[in-house]
Amino acid sequence: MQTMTSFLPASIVLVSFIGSVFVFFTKKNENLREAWTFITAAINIVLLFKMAKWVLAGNTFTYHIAEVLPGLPLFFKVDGFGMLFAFVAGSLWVVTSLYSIGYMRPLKEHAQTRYFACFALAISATMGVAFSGNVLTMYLFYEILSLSTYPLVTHHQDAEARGGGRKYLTFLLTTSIGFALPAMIITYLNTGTLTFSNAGIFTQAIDPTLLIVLLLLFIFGFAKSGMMPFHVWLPGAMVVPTPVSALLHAVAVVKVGVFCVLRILTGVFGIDLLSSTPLSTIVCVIASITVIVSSLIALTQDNLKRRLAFSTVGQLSYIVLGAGIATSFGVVGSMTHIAMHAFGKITLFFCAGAIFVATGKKYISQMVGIGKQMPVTMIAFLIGSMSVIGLPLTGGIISKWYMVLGAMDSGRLWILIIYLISSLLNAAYFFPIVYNAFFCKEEDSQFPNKIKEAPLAALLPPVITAIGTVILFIYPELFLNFAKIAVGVSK
Amino acid sequence: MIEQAPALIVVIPLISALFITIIGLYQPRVSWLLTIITFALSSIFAFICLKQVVTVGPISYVFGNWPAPFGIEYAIDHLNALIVLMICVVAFLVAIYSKHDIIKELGDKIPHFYSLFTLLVTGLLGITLTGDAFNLYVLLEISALTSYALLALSGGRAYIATFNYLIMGTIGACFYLLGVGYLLINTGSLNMADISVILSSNTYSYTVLVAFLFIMIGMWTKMALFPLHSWLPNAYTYAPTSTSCLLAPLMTKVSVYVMLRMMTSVFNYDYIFNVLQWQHIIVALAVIAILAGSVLALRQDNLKRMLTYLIVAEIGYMVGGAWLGNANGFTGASYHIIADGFMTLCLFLAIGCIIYKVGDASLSSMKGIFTKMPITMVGFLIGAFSMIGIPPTCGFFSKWYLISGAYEASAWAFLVALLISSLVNAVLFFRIIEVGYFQALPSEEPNHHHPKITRDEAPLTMLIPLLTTAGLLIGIGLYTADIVTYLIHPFIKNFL
Amino acid sequence: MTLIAIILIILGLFFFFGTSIGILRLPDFYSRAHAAGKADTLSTILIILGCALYYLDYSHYDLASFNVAFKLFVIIAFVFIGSPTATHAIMDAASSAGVEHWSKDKDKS
Amino acid sequence: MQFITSFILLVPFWFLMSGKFDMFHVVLGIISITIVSLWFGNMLIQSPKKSFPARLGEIFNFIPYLFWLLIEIVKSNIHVIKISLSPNIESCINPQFVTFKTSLKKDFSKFILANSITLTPGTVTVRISDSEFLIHALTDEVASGLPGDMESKVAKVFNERISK
Amino acid sequence: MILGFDIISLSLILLCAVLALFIRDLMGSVIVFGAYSFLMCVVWACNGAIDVAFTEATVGAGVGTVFLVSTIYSTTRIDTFKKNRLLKQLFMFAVVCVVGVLLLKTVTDLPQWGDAGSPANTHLSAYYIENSIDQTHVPNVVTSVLADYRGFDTMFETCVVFVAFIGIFSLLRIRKSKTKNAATTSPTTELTLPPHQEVDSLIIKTASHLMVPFMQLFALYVVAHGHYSPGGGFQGGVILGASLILLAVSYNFKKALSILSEKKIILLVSLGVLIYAGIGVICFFLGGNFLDYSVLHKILPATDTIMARSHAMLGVEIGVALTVMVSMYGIYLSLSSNGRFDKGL
Amino acid sequence: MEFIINYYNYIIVVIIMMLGLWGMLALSNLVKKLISMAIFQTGIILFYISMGAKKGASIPIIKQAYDEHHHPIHQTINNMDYANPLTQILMLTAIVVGVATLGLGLALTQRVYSEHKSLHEDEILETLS
Amino acid sequence: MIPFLYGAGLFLLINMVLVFIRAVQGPTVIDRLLSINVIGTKCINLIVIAGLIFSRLDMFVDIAIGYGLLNYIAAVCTAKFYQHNKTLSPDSGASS
Repeated sequence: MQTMTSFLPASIVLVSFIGSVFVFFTKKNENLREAWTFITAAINIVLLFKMAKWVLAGNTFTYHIAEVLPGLPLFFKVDGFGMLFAFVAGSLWVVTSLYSIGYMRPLKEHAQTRYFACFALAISATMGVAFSGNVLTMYLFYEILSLSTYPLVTHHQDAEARGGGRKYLTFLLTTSIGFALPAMIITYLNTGTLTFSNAGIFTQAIDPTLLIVLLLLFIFGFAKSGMMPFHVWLPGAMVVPTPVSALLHAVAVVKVGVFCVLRILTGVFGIDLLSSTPLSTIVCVIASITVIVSSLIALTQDNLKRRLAFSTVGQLSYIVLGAGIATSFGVVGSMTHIAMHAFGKITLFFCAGAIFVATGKKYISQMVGIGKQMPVTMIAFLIGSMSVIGLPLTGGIISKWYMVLGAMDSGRLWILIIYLISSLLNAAYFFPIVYNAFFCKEEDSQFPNKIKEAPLAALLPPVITAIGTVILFIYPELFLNFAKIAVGVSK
Repeated sequence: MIEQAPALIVVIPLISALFITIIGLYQPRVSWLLTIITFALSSIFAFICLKQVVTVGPISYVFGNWPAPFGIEYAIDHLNALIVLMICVVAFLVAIYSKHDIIKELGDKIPHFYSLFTLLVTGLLGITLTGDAFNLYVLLEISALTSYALLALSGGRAYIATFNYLIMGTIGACFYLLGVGYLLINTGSLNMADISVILSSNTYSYTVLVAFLFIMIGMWTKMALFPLHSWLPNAYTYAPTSTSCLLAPLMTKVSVYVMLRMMTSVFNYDYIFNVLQWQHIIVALAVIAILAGSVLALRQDNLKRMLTYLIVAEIGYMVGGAWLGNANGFTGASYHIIADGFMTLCLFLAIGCIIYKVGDASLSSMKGIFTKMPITMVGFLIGAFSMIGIPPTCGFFSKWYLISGAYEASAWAFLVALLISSLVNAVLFFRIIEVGYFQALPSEEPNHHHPKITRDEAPLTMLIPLLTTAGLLIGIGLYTADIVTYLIHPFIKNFL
Repeated sequence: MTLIAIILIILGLFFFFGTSIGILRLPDFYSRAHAAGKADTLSTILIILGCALYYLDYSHYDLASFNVAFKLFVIIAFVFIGSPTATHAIMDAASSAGVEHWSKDKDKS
Repeated sequence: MQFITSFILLVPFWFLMSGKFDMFHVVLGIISITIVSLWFGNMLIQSPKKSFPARLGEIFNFIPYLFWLLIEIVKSNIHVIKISLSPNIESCINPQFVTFKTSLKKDFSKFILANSITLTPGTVTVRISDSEFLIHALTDEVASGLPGDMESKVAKVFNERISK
Repeated sequence: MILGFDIISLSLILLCAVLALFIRDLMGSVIVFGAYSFLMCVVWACNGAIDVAFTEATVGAGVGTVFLVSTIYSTTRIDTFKKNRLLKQLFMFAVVCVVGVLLLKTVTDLPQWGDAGSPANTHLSAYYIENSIDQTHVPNVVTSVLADYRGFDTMFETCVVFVAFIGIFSLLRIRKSKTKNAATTSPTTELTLPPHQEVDSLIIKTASHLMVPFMQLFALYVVAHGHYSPGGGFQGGVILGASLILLAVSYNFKKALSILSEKKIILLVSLGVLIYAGIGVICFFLGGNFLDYSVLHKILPATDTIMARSHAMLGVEIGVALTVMVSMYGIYLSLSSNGRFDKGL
Repeated sequence: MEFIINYYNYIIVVIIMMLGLWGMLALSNLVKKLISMAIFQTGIILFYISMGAKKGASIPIIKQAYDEHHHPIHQTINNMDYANPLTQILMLTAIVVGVATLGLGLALTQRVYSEHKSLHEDEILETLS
Repeated sequence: MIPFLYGAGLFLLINMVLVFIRAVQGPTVIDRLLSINVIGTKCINLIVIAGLIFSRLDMFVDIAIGYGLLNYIAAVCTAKFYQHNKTLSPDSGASS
């Protein structure tokens, strides 16, 4: 175990940022523009791999950016958890970029340059969040992410997009400024530090009521995690182009929210503090409610993307719930679930987008029999939904397994029941789609019995991610090890 | 010349103002250049002073070589060295910026404008540097008179607005003068440090209280703290853009500084917070100011006017922070003077650019502004982010300290007000951004073929200051720790 | 010498008293202006003259006191020129502005 | 010429005011007087062509006139006070406007005449338009007695010829 | 201080103030306000503050009244009365009463009127009185403190006058000939002045002929003898300016501008402050602090450091006088002609 | 009674100042506002001058003897003999500032009048709305 | 002598109050102007007397001169106003 100062984490953040600038200034030439996207993504991946090796060996990277407040610098610290998240974001960025090209070009979307530039910027911010070494840095990149995704959310620039964008920013900024900021400051004033540490930073005795308040402020403050009642922005932001929904809901935004909450729970409060106080229960209760309610809502949605969105809300709460259990296994599970869910959910979104590109259909009721027209897409959809539900052969089972283990460790049976119910609900809202797609009656089918998939650039990504999902079942160590290192559980 | 730097900071603009007037008779266009050179020089000397203060400690410069209480003294400590630098830099940037704007708005009054401009800054610099209570009054009046003239130059509704400002400003200055009179009658001295020594050795009588009260009310009037704010929005809205760019960041902030200065170097912590115990009332006032400013800003359609109400809210920040009575609050207030100065400057410069190109600053005229003036809007956005308090812009860090102070002092209302105001700012600015971003399109076209809005940026002399300011906002934010540890904390240490 | 000074001053005061009474009692503006223009000038001259005498006496006629006396004469001279001029100006203003003047006939009717 | 005359006129004024005869103040005085004479010499001395002795003569003529005027002033004051202290004011006055033409030519002599009229009993000059004096008289007798011998006295002082 | 004088004149002053505020005709209030200032001047003379009295007599009462009259001439005399204002007035009255009671409560805490031992009269002022002669050779303590001990203040005070002039000038000045953007200036800025006739008053003109040169010389005397008697740059400057105003009033603008043209006015007004600041800057170059006159003995002939202070003060006063004279004149011209510089009061 | 005599100046100061303040805030005519402003300022000046007055003291111009080179002869000076110069200097400045403000205010008034054809505040506000 | 001067000054002041009554009464503005002008002239006397009481007449006399001059100028200016503005009542004044 050693800590080394390295420019690497900063360089990853910078590369994406510079990439975004390049994209912005090469608006004339579309191919060159997208080449930049890929080049930066590739560089990022390479750098990430380089770091991953060291991190897996148990080292941490730090990089001190600037001391913005006395004793409170902006700095990067890369540990297993951050690495895990960066990996997810970095690898999925490539896929999403590919998909974006396949999605945007056929639809002749306007302002593509802005889109790609903001996309790169969002990734840059995501990486920043992943590598941040203290709450302040995390908050900084969190805000940058909120702002840089705003143009993405409102990409269509019509009335609907405006409403969605309004909701998006209102919720994210309100919560982050109104809750997270004071919580952060109060924490700092009480502890004198904001640097994450696995033992938590509340070392001296703190008024328990204050702790509860802080916990609530933090959980709701990072509203990207979609905890009810601050989840409203998420379905609202469904008006965006599908690649953006993919980015929002699978890769960057919501995952950042959850990542932040997890970081706060593990790095600021610490598992020990959580488990030894009622805090753990509070987190669990909030998360459980969200899980159940959002799954129930998802059942009632007809718009495919909205259903996926509510599913996301539920899954995010899963992750928080896992951390809320406050046992090592639970935390490992929830960390891993970030990755697993990312792959699963992005597949689903890609599929939804592919369906839209190929047929222009948005509603589930219109998709009866679609499996006959787009078999590949729908198989990918099936795999994705299996992963989200947590069935074997997909990565989702692994993380859920750990979470269940964690719940058993903590001895709270009701959490197990929650997991069970929610999985059932997940299955209830996903399987009918798949079933109807393939096994509907002939006369109900709304599609000709002719294979007509989306263009290759839109088709390939879901396939890739679906395969990734399966691979993650076979080699879960890819992400599991990072999580274990982060929590300190032996491999 | 280095040891004369404190005097030079003020004397250079003063003399150059005179030269501008004279040369302006023959070569009106040269005055712009002269102004820029002046403030470049002033900035250099201000920087020298700052460096010296940091390395050696507070500087005392006596005019006419008379020892301190008898002659007039410039007492440069950590905070005012910083603020002086800020003033110089802001003046420098606005001077560059004003070139085209003035030619467009004022025509043949260019040399007068620059002369008044330079003198205004002279006054502000003097106010900040001086260690003499009465000298401060004179300089206050210089800056006030110049600002009246500058504000009214654009004509139209500016006249009556400025007239109201004149009345309120005079009341403020007179109250200050009255307060100084009460101090004089108690101590027989005018030098701030001397007054402080004499005051602390006596028991505090009722007259000292009145002196303090009047000085404070005077300053609150000048800085437009909430119930006394009525003059500000109109005065700044109808003024020539360059004037509001100069005044909005500086005037009120300098008044806030005077308040801090009076609290720290004339009175002392014990008196203000333990004997008087007004802090709750005044923090409550600040809360009202913040909320009222924010709410009123929400109701405005004109951007300039909206910003003026935001200034009212920001004043609440600083007053509240200063009166929290703890190190963090005071740091927040002091730091916010700098931060808010640049923030307001940035926004006003951006809006100035827009007015220059579009013609007015109503919300409806902002349609498609992002396509039309992208660079301007980048500056505007950074300013707006700072106002909202998004890291790493400096607005975030001042808010950080203020919230810390509010928490430590258990001033919950103030804390909540700060947060609400941030959110209101967010709403305000995103309303603008939304308009600028969305309404470009004729929307209903199916293929999203938008008519090309041609790019039409403001001239370079306007853009460069804007972007510099925007850069400074981030730069200051990143160097907050240095500013706080090397400049603000040493200043506060003596007070608390 | 002091006695003369006192007499002069008392005379001046008396004339001034007359002026004030005149200003108060006279019926119209123009006649008041008579009182103001004339008595005012003389009373000022007398009082200042008295003061000058007293001062000369008081400071034993040294060089500096003649200086002062001269200045007092300057005042007298200015008043001498200025007061009638001012009265004239005011009268002229009044007649330009159309101030009605009182006359016996009008009062009776 | 105007400069020299006014310089000579102003020198005693300065030194009698100043009363300081050291080098420094004398130099200051000379400078001041020079400035004023240069700037306003043409104002103080309206008729530049007049010879110096003529000026002196005017001044000498003016002094007896001044004494006469002083006596008139005292008279006029007594007159005014009598009126204002009399118990029944309205019976003893009869204000009226009177006009008369003067044949004085020079502005300065008109000015002296006007001011003298103002200072003498019962009369005040209201306006001079060209050569016509508008005068407000307080009582009937002074109104009828205008312009009296004053005009000729003034003319004598300034060596003017009057047509009467 | 002379108690009886004070009490009566202060009461009279109070009456004047009330009257000035409640007369409906603005001219009336201006005239009464003039009396207010003159009486104030008497009070100050009686309190031993003769320099203040002098300044008030010249600046406050004299020139101030002229300015007010010029403004009313260019605007209107009507002060209309509206009932809906009453509530505001009452409210303000309440506010003012609160402040007033607050201040009245302090009165008993203050040292008695005329108490020589109060802190205000002992600490700084004692130093000035006791050392002025030794340190500057100037018997008029007011002058020495004004121009030397607190000379920096005075420089800015001059600057205030400069600012006022430049401000007023730039606000009001309308150039008819070369306004390129004539279209942009709305026609409403063109004010309809009352019908203007040349009033040619011979008496006033002749009287001004007689008086102006002597006034000027007197003013210069006041400037030059500021060290020994009350007066100095400000008072002298104002009298100089007032004499020019008198000329402008008794003649017309053509005459007025032939004495000092617009360009010269601007030039001189800056020059005055420049003299002041320049003396300060020379001190820099001779190695002293700003406005440290004592170093000037290196360049002034036949003076030691103390006399250098005394002489430099005179230089400073001249600068002040120049600025004040020209700006008072310029302000009058601007105000009375409403910025047109063609005809006025 | 003694109280009133001892503090007469201060009482008048307060009354004058408050009159001026009231006028500035409550009167509607712009010129009157400015006159009130001047009254307010003179109130403050009176305050300063009152605090600088000394019973039995002369004016602050020192009676000085000079030698033949016009250099002053050293003499000890008693503070009690001369009125306070400091307050007077301050007030000189205040007067000048006052008249400068007055002038500027008047210029503004003229401009307001030419813009709105009125000097009555309420009327002007009516034309604006 | 000083008490006499004191008395003289008081007498002057009381007379000024009398004159001031005219200023209060009006009826026209010009009446006010006249009485204020008289008050102004009397102030010169008062200052001279005050100078004698302080026994520093050499210092006060300058003020008196300046005072006289400025009083004159103010009066002339005001008078000029009415010469131009040929009406007395404000209502029909400059509004034409």
